[in-house]
Amino acid sequence: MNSSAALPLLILGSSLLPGLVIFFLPESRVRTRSALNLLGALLKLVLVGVMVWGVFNGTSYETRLPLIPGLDFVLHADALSLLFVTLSSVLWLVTTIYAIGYLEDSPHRSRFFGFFSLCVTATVGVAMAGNLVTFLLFYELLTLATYPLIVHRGTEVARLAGLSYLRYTIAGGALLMIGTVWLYTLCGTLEFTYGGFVHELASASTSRESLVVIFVLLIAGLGVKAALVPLHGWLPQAMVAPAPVSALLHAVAVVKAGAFGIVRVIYDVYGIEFAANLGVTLPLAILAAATIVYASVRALFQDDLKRRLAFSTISQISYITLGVATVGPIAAIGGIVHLVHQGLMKITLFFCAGNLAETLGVHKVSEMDGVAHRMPWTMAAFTLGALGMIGVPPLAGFISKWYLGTGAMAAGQEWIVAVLVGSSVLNAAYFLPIIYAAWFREAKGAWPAEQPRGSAETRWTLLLPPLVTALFALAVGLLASVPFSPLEWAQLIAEREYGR
Amino acid sequence: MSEVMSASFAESVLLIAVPFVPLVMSAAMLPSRWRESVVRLAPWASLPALLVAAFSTGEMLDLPWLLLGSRLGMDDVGQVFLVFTAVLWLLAGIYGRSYLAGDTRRARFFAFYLLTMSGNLGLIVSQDILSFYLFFALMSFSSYVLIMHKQIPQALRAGRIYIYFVVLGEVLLFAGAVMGAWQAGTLYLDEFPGTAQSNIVTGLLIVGFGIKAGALPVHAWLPLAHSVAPTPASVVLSGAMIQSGLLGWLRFLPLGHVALPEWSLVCITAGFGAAIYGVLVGLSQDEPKAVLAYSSISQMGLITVGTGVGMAAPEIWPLCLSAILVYAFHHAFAKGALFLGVGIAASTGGAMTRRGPIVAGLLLPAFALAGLPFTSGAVAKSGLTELIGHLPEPWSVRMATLLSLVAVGTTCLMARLFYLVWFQESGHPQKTNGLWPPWLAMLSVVAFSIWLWPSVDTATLLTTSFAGLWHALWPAAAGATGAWVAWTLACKGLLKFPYRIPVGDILVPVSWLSRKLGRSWSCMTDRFRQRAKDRAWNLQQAFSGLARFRSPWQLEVRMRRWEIWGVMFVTLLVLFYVMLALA
Amino acid sequence: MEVIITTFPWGVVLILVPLFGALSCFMWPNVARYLALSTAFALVMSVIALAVRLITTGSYRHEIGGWGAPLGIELFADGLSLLMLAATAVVGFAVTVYSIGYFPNRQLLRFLPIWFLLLAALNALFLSGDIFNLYVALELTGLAAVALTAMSGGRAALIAAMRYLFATLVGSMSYLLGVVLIYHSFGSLDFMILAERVEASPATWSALGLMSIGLALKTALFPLHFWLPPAHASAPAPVSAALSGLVVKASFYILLRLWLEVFPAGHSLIPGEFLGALGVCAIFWGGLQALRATRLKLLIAYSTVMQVGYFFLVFPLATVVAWHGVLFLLLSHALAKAAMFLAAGNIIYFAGHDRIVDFDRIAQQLPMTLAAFALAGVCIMGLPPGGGFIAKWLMVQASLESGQWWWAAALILGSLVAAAYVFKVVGHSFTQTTVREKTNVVPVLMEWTALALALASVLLGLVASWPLAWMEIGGVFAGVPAR
Amino acid sequence: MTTETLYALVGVGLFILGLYALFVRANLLRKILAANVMSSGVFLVLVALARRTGTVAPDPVPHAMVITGIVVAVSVTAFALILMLRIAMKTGQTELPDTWSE
Amino acid sequence: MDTLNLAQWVFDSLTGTGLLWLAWMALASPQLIRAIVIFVAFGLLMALTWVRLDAVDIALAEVAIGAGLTGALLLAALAKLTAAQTEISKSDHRPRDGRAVRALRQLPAVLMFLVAAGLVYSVLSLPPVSSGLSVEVDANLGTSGVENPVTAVLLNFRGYDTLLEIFVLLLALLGVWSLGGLPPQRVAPAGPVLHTLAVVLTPVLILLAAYFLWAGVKGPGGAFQAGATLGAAGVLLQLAGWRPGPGFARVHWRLILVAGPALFILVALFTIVAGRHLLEYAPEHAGTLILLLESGATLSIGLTLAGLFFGERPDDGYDNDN
Repeated sequence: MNSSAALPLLILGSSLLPGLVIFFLPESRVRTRSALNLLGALLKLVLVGVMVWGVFNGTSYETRLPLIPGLDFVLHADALSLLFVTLSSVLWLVTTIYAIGYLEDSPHRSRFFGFFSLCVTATVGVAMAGNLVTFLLFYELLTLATYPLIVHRGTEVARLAGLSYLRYTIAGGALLMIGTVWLYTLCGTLEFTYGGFVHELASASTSRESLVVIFVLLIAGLGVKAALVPLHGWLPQAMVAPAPVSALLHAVAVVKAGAFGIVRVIYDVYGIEFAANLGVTLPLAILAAATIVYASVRALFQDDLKRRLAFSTISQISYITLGVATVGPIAAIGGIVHLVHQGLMKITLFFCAGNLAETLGVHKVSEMDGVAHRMPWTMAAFTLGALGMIGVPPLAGFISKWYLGTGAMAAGQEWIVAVLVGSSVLNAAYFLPIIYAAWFREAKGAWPAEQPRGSAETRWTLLLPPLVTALFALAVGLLASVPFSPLEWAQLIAEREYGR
Repeated sequence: MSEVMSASFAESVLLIAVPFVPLVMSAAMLPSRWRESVVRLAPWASLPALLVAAFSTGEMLDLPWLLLGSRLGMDDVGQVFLVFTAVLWLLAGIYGRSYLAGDTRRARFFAFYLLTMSGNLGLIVSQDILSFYLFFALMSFSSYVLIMHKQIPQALRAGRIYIYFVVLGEVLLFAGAVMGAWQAGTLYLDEFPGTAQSNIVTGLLIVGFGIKAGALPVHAWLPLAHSVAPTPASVVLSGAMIQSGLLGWLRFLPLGHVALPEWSLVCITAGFGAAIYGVLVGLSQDEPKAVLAYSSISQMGLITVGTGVGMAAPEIWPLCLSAILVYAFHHAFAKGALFLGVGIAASTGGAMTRRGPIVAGLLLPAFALAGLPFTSGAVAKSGLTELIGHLPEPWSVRMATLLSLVAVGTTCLMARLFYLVWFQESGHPQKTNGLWPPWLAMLSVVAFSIWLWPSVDTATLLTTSFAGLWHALWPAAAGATGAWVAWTLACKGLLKFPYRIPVGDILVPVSWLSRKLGRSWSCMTDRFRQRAKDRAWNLQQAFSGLARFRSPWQLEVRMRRWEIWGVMFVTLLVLFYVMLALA
Repeated sequence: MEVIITTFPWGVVLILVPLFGALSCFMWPNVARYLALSTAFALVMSVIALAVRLITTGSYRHEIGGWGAPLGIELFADGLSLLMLAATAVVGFAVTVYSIGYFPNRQLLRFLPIWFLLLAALNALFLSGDIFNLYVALELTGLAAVALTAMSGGRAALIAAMRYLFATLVGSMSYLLGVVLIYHSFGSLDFMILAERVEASPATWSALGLMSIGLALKTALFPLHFWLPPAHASAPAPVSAALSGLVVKASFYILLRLWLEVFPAGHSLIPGEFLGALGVCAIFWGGLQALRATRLKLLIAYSTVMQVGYFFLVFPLATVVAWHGVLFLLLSHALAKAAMFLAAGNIIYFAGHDRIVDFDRIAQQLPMTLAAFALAGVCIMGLPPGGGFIAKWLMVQASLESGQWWWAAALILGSLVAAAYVFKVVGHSFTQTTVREKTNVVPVLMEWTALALALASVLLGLVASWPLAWMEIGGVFAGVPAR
Repeated sequence: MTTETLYALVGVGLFILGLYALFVRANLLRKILAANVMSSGVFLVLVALARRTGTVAPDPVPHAMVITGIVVAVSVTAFALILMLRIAMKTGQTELPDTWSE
Repeated sequence: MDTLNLAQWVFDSLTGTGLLWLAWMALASPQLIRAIVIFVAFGLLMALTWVRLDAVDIALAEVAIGAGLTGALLLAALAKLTAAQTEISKSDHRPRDGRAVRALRQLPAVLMFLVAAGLVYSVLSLPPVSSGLSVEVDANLGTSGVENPVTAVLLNFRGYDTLLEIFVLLLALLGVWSLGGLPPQRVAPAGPVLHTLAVVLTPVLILLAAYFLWAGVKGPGGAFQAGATLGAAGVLLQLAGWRPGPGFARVHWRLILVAGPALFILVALFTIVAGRHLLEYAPEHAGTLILLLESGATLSIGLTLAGLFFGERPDDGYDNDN
């Protein structure tokens, strides 16, 4: 196996192996565990860097192992997977640091970090999957790896949330699987191909209806993780998980995997033109739009901060779907780049929410009055993230929205602009009051459960990650046109998918 | 990509410095030990803007790495805006340093003052949609903190309402910009307006920027915000930021390229409406700053009219543009000076006599606003009148009348202002020494700046015909007379002001309506939620009943009975045999 | 060396070694545990050798006594047998190792001889090419299984064993009557010869009916599954592992062979559909009961009822892909279900009970056991990368290819149910609690054994191409339609 | 009807009788008897039909099979009887309860 | 193929009817003891039938095992059952059965008729003549080492079946042992008659067993019949009050029990190691080997059957050490 075939495996292994080792570490080996985690994360980052450089220079990376006759286990690196891989590697490092700080002195850390690493492994696998079956493999693995993280707290609420999560995701996985197998029986291959393979390979006798049904199955399966309404019910419940998990869930792994899958299915399985031709993209776009609006409205009424953020995620993640379902390269750029942008912003928000909960015991929006005076840096990061979500320039969210809007125009679907506008208004409606209360209200009294965390407002391991990600969120917006920026990648991807 | 001359190095640095100096200074306030020094320097953050305004050669600076590729640069319109904006920020800043001395939130004020300044100046030098939008948003959001600075309930309410409008404006602009950019196929503002624009884009842009410009009916935030903000903030709000809405129109709308008769009608109607409405509501205000704020609405209404005329007749657009610019220029300074003066007056406290010099000083900008001859107002108004003269017959006459009517109203409004300034109760006197120099500077700017205007021919102005003079004078005279009569009668108790409209005017019914709606909505949702809860409870009950439903289990146990499994076994045998036999 | 490996009748060794192991464990109880371990190890090695032989030279027949069919008995080893033998060896090894930790000495000494007889019987069954010899092996298997079930001596276990005994008796009697009819119709007992001679006749209908239903009873196909849950739930854990993992598959294996080789394909279309329908019922009934179960072992037992339902879907599908899928399912289910029962055994050993709601007090202390259960559960519910996933994939593919989407729907729905009951258990084990009960320390070896089996069942999915290639040895699917 | 057929049919009858009794008789001892009758029936079918060789000597293979079967049957019977006794000891019953307590 | 003359037909009909009737009586009679006695009678009639069907080997086995040993086992079990049981349900009928259940109870009968009909049709449709494997057996009898074709099939042609079957027997005993002991029974000391009978009959039975073993080479007889006879001797001894001692259970008993299976395994291994097929004997050694195997099997079978009758777990010492 040469290096170009080994690299994807190495990238997987860089989180898998530490994860497996960590499972067997005694609780007390904090340093070893942290070192392993960070080493794995750094190593992955380096390897991803090598891969990005390689792809940039025209190397193609592909690992191919036989799975069952006619179907291979394929990992490969194309522009789209690299975008996601890079995102998850970077955010993994940050989240690891955060989690180390967050879980200091809490029980079952070996278990936690073990599954944590598995989770990222699965995400990276999802990203690099070269065909639908490999994707499915890692997609389901992701379900399994995240479940213990969701129920990590071990409370009854956590258990129920975990069950709810599973109900949705496993059912979704099943739909996805049916769709995948069906597609396989029709096409005989599942390899992701630029521009899709379905239109070429589906035999002439294949009815369009069955292709539509398969599409619906696939999207429904992916839509569960991508939290498309009405398949979103698990996400707000999953909020009982510790903050780093929520961060991971919302920004890096689970919802992203769903959205990423939708991108894959539309572009590399069906091919956007064929999908549009089948008439499936418009309903999907409408569904995504409905999700955006509905979840935003729901978010308005949540007092629990993390629940509010969860509904915000549901809304925001559908931008990605909306982007790819809007037929046209510009909207595609918007959708794809939002994959990264949403991740950066949302992870910031969750980190901050975690900081508040961990340091002050603040869980509710109504408890956040004046919290910015106590934790200015945290809330600064939060504010950046929230403004980005609203779509205030020059933050990341604005760039996504701009492309989505322009793309909608290009596709002749002006209504999408209205959706974006409405969503922005709603985003503002549920984020600005938080910002206002935090910065401009006086604290009501003692914090619910304040715990001194060092000399700064909280531990540096908790403070650094949100600041870094917030700065990223600012930078990717402000410097959107710099080479290697997410936007540039997204443009590259869109060019390939649209065959230019 | 248009062929533009790239700017020289020095000019590039200056252009970047225009928004970045205030931005960096704002950031520099993060460490608490630097705050004092930065506050002291804050007003001067607008110096680069002045320099650019003074020395720009109109070259463009491309920053391809910024956003989606940005361009900064200077043009004629920008120059005018930059001049008055920078001056206002400078003087208001200097004024603010003293005004807020001793205020515990001074540092915060100046941090956001600088941020807002950065946005305001930055949008003027922006030559592409995104950076314009970026700076516009920066300005809009940052100024929120200036408005609610006092954090008294009125301030908070004003701030809240302001932010509603900001968000509304932002999203409208976003939609307009996105759609417009797509239709135009460019992100650069110099190429932008030249292309066809759909009605919806135009509408979005007009309303979106109209919010900032205080256009009717989206003006409601303005009086609240302007009157409650600290005076230095009011100055820049009413003088500078309000004009950025106008700049938005100028930059984004296809003015001078395409005739937009329908939109023209809308603008003219809304403009005159605002002009008159501002006066009528303003007259009933008890707060000098509120009066001034309504005056701003009224004056901006006139500018809107000018814009509307330009929409109707693209061929006379250059004329329109210069009229509008002059008016904006004039209004910015005059309003700035008025606010500064009113601020001083409010700070003097005590005897009315001490306000004598202030009132005297206020006369100058007030006259200017009323359009008395030899003031900037006269120049501005004559430009507008000339413009209207170009319109077809019935329109030109009627609008001239309306214009005069507005002038009368403005005079009355100014009279009201003086009345209020003179008689208002005020609290403890404060040190006002530091406030005077910037005000005096502003007064001098009001007095003389218009003469620096390149297209204003001093000689022409001085040799205005008697008819012209009369035209300029009679509304003011009429207004003054009316005001005097009203005041006299009111003093004798013979006249009561016929109506009283609270600040924020249409907000009152709107918020009443929204409260009502909200209550019934929440009532409805509550009921719905209750019903859903009931249903969920029923479902839950049903589910738990299902769980208690033991028959699968009983059946399973039954199946262990010998007879039963025996029967099944034999039945299967028989069935199998039959099926095979049939096959 | 290579010649020896590729020519030596390893199948015979697979039968003789456990028989010898049984006798020696019986004779020398003092060293029984070492004998047991070496026997189990020898089994594994022999299977490996057999695999090497089969892979290099293809399937082979071994004429016992040198007579050859029809007079003598022939052993027959092809990919299908290899698969089952491999599962037997692996699970057998694990159970042997586990039982040494699990049983107290006196019970162990009684367990081991019977256990090796069971292994021998299974191996004999998987290698036999003679329908009467299959009967003997079947009886040996059944009797050993019943004896092991009753071993714990508890009330429930005894009753369950009795029921099991009668069920297995009725099943084998029916099978034997079928054999009688076949023999007297076609004059042979050998599979190969029968395959050429068998044709439709009333006797064939009866024979096929008796054999199929009898074997279905022994495989615990719904609605004839009544004996399985009590038996598997009340037997000692290693025994349950073997019962669910291996014994149930023995009778199913005979059924497979009969349908694949002896009875003509077109002939069995409607009965195939019928068996498939029963399979679907089994999936849902078993799933429902598993969901309702409050004890872990009972849950696992019902899960077996459910999985048996999956096996029977092969009859209506009946394409090569479907056969691949079901055989792969047999293999992965053997590993996974054994792992599950061993994990349950750990829990019982640790806490003295297996009430699911009280797992929060246990699972925290036995993370490896829990991991084993969860991993095996992944395989059972057909999630990747478990072996069950590949199996499910192939079966869904087969049903969609043949246009019989309803089987696929049943499969998928069934896997959802499976997920529900697996996570019902797993969900309880993450709950935090401080209550401590009086507990026994579980030997590390027991935990590792369960985990190793579970891991094997999960990793099976990643190396699926090998078993799938092995299945083809001997061309057993030659007569099966490709799609 | 030939002797072979006759006895074969008797064998079938025994099989059916045994099966029936196995299902409807509750007493375990009687169930064990029933199982034995069942097996006798199968053996009878096997041996009776073995005489259809057309020669004097019957086919010996079924005979050997039956001897094997008889030994298996007695083994199973013996085991079943002891199991029954154990159950009777534990439960005081010679019937299996319909309900199965965990 | 017989032509069915009247006498034969009457005999066959009577036998057949008798078989069915006895079976039914055994299964339906209200008293267990009667049922068992009838079952023994059924076994004897079966033996007669086997003779009628030219299956003397089976008849011997049936008498020894089917009727004799099984009967003894059943009676012993019944005796112990009476001792162990607190209440014996007299009737097979359950109380409180509704009409529906009673109707349902008829269902098995109806279904049984259907099955019977199918089976009868199948049997009747079989070809009237089928040589089975008799031709092949005859052809190879010469090289099998024995002259009795049934023994040849049992121990040579299908010796592998027998190998497994011996293990079935052993397994039954192991299973019984694994169930644990029954409560100690106070067996009344055998009376003098029984004692004398045992003393006299045991050597006779052993001799008979030896004869069966020897005769099986040429004619009816063989290891199973011989073993069953030995087993009968063991039963007799037990009835007379003999009990195996602990040491016996530990070593001797085991050795004898294992002898038959072990010999089979050894022979099997030997053939394999010698490069032949499993259990492939050289024709010249076949007779000897078969006799050897049969001898071992006889011993083991006899002791196993006796052990099964004993029914308890002997004191094997497992319970003492840990």
